[in-house]
Amino acid sequence: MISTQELEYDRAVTKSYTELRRETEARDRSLRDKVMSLEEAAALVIDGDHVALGGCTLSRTPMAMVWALIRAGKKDLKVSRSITSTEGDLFYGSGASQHILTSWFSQGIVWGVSKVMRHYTENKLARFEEWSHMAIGLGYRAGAMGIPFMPTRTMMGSDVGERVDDKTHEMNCPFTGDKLLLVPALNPDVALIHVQRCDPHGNAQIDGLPFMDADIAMAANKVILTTECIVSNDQIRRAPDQTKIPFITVDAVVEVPYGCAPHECYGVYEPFLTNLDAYADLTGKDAAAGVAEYLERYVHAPASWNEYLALLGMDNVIDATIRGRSVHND
Amino acid sequence: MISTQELEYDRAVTKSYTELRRETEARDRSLRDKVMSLEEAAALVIDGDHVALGGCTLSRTPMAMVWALIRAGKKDLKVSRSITSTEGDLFYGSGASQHILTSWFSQGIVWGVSKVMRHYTENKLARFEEWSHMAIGLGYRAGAMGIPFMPTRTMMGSDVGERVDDKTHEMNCPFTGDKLLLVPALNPDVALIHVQRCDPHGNAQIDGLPFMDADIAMAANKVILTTECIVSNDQIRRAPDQTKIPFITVDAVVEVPYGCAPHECYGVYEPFLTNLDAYADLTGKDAAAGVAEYLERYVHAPASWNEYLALLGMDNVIDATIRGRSVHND
Amino acid sequence: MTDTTRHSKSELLAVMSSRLLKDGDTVFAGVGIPLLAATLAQRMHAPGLTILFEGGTLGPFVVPGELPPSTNEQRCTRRANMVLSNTDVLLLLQRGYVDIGFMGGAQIDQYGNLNSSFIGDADDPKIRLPGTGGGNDIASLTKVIVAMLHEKRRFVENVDFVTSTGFWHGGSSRADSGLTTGGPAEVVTDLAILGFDEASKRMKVLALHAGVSAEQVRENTGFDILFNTDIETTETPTDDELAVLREFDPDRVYIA
Amino acid sequence: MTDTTRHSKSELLAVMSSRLLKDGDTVFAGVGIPLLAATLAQRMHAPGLTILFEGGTLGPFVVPGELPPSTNEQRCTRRANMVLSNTDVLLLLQRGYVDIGFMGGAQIDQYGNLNSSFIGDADDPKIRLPGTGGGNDIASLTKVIVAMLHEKRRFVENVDFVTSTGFWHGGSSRADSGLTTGGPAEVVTDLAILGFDEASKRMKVLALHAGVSAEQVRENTGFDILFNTDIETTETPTDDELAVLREFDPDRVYIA
Repeated sequence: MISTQELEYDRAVTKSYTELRRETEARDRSLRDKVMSLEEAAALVIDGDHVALGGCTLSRTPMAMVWALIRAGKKDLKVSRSITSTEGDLFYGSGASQHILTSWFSQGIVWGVSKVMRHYTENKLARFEEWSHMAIGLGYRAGAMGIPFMPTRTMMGSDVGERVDDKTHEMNCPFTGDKLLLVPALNPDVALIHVQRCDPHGNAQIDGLPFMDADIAMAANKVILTTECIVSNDQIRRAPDQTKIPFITVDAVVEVPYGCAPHECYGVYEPFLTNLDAYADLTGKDAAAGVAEYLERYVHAPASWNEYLALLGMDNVIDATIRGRSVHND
Repeated sequence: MISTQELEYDRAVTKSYTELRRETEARDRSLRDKVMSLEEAAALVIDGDHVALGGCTLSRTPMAMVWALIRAGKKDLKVSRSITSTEGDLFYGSGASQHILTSWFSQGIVWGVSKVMRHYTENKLARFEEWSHMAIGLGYRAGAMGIPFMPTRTMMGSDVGERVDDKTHEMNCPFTGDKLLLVPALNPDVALIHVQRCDPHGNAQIDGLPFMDADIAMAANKVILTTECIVSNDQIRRAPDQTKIPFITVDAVVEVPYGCAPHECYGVYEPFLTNLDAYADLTGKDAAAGVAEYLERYVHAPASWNEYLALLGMDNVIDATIRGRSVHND
Repeated sequence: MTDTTRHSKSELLAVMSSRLLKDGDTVFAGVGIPLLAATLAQRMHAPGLTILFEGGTLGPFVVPGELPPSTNEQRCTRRANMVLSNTDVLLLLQRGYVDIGFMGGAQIDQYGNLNSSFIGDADDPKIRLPGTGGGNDIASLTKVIVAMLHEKRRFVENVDFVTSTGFWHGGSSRADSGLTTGGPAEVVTDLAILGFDEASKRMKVLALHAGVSAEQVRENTGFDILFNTDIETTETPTDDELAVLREFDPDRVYIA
Repeated sequence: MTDTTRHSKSELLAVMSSRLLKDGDTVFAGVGIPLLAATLAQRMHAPGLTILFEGGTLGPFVVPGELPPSTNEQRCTRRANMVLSNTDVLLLLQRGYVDIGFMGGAQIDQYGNLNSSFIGDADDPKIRLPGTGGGNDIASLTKVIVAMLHEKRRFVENVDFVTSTGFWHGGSSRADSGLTTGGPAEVVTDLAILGFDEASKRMKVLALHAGVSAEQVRENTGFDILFNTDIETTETPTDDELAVLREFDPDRVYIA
């Protein structure tokens, strides 16, 4: 059942400017080496935190950090993401989170509606707080800009809007008289973001679809980067146009090749389809038992992330890699 | 003297959503070849238009279009730019604009306060409407996002804010109680933007400092691109990460090598310092006569933009080019 | 009956939808029928049609046989003109740069409201569906074409939950709620092309596909549907149209 | 008197300002004394200090002898960690990612308000100055250090026009106006280091440079300036500090 603690959390969703500035000022935002292990980074996340995930659906999902948080036994996380795929199932199934704020939640269109999401929400074991895709993006953007809300013209006149209307306000524009919806800022406690490359300070470069990651990093009170590859600060300085997340926002850098598996990382690997099909089969038969079995076998049993990758299988790793690189061959 | 027409313009600075959408819908936003001459592009600008300029101070100034607008005898333009340099002098001096909205207006720090700006404003021949740098950026951003204002925490408790308080509103945030300033959206009639490269449809790629150009393009009702180089659509599609302005916002593409001269274009040429020093000397002695002489000699007399470049001098062109390329040699 | 020997229902939806798209349009499209229809339109009569994907892609090329599996993965970016954040591509809707939002739907009602969130009571649902994604944003901010199969369980009097707003409670209620632009333009089904009554905003039949009777439409609609005074009959899909669809989806993933 | 045989007034400003910057700080700096001070701090005691330029640069390397001429041209981006739009770099102030805004000024008053817009009446000015640029944003949103020459015409009771807000009309008026964070921390001049009285927010002398008397400060200040109970004396610039400044500005463009 859903705890009252979470409901209280929601009432205070928008931080006052004084609190936002105080939190930011208290951080060590200095230029320093932030490289650490998955386990060390997981220790930066506190039970009850609002954790925002970068990427979207099957793309640049910070899966290795999700995996590490579950292994570390985190609880009561409030998770937000633009669109949620199998990582949401794992949060529900492990009990690490009973509250996901997202716009769409299922493994992916081709696999139909997630049986795990259905099991947990229909049985009221967990909340799926639904906002429109753009409203979530505007919440992160307001948070990134240091303002308490973003005015918008979406989500009015709908049940999606009415269902969260205790968290929004409507106003008449003092300039034009237009009716506007004010979407509250999202300032996550922690952002988990996976990138193609970053330096040890956390200057991160992202190739391909940028999703909401830059805004999430700027909005959050703590940023954990996982990266396919740590590069020198000199490499970053050779292409400052490509830097999407500045080091001043970053608290941890973890080098995790294939850190999104079985999801994709643009230009590096496409989704591990064999594994995703198997997961859909497993959870399709019995959602609760299926996700529990998956968690035991793939999250808890392996001694390390590399051992997890070995369970996914070398053939699948190489196949996903060949397909991933195909964007450079068109 | 400043006309009352301009004052009326200001009162209606923020477009209603209905008007904004109607204007955008009425445009031909289709995929088509938009390549034309400077003169043809100048004809798209109508007397009285609000014209926003991309770039900042001496960087990526759309000088060739400014030059073409003055030659075409445009009048009553309301000009906006983040920071305004010598192009602002030329607008005032030519009479093309008597109203510039900007945050800082002079040739550049090393040349001191612009004598031309002083002459025209102190003698009330033209208006310099001063907003903070960020407030201008937020105005363009609100315009780009299709919202009528952007909330912010700057420009309160200052004479800069009080001097334009007929154009802003204050509100208490319904979420936090914080006092906020609402900066009105800027939706220019025309944006003039200079880029390193774009295709004939107007998909534009920008290297180096991006300034406010992407927001200005998205906010405007018409976009005129000048470009160092027209490239094929295939070239654009090889690096979609680098596209900063999508063709759907663009109405004209003009290929003008050295289109920012005597200002700079990142990676291509640095400012033409000899010319800028000479301009400062000329206008420093007698602002009105100096700018008139400059306009006659450099704007009206040459038969073409290339002839204008020839007046700047081959030595200066090559010198600026060598310095411009130096960013690739560090 | 429509001629099911020449084409599938999905193919009929894709062809009929594609004909509603105009050259030069900018179309927000999901994968499946919307993307196939947009791609078909590009090949047949609208070479300058631009596709937007919710994941952040502007103007991708779709390669025959390589339809992307969703709108948010790298396959959607093949030779695109631009990639941008989801927030920024969705903001194109709000700014007014999108001509058509092209959506599918699980459930639609007499006012064109779409449901993709809950079957049953939202507080105690029979089925929790995946949710709005960008559907609510598209439906709130631009003109929408919906393509879906014409079945009584899908065409209901009032949807269980309004995920993506059509004409809300009818009349001027959509605009009154704050949604002053956009709204459902046409609904394309395997039986008919539907529009909406100007004043009441209730759904009405504009055209029937060849061989379909008004009775058939009534039988497959869960509410009292209006009929235009002049009901046209659509042209059947041409061989060229069907050939293009099959070229793009050779494995018949979406057109089966 | 300060020892003008060893260093210029500008060098004194740069040295004294640099000592106020801490390792790890993120500093919004204009060209001239602010940039020289930040660069000197990096070399002397704050190797991890990060510089931001208003034109959109985060963490550039300043090369000795190649000081950029302004904050908005390509020379400011030499080997930077990131380039971003002016709007986004200024938003770092609002979000709280900037520790110190480092400004020069033409005119300052007893409450630390700065004027860079008008000399005389704004509606009929004697001199129209270039304006705020990002000065108003920096002063509104973060802690500010001001470096300027100590002259009576610059240190006035009330500035003609408040371009960049200090403590506005004193007391709690800054916060009451909506500016709940930031504000002037220190003012560094060629005579003294100045701060502000906790309650009244009026300017007060914290320290004098070696050889400077309280009387000299009074004579060069256009309003009744407060003095701290303990007035310290600053350490004179070291040979190392001066050598670094002269290495970065060998042509003495800014330190003459």
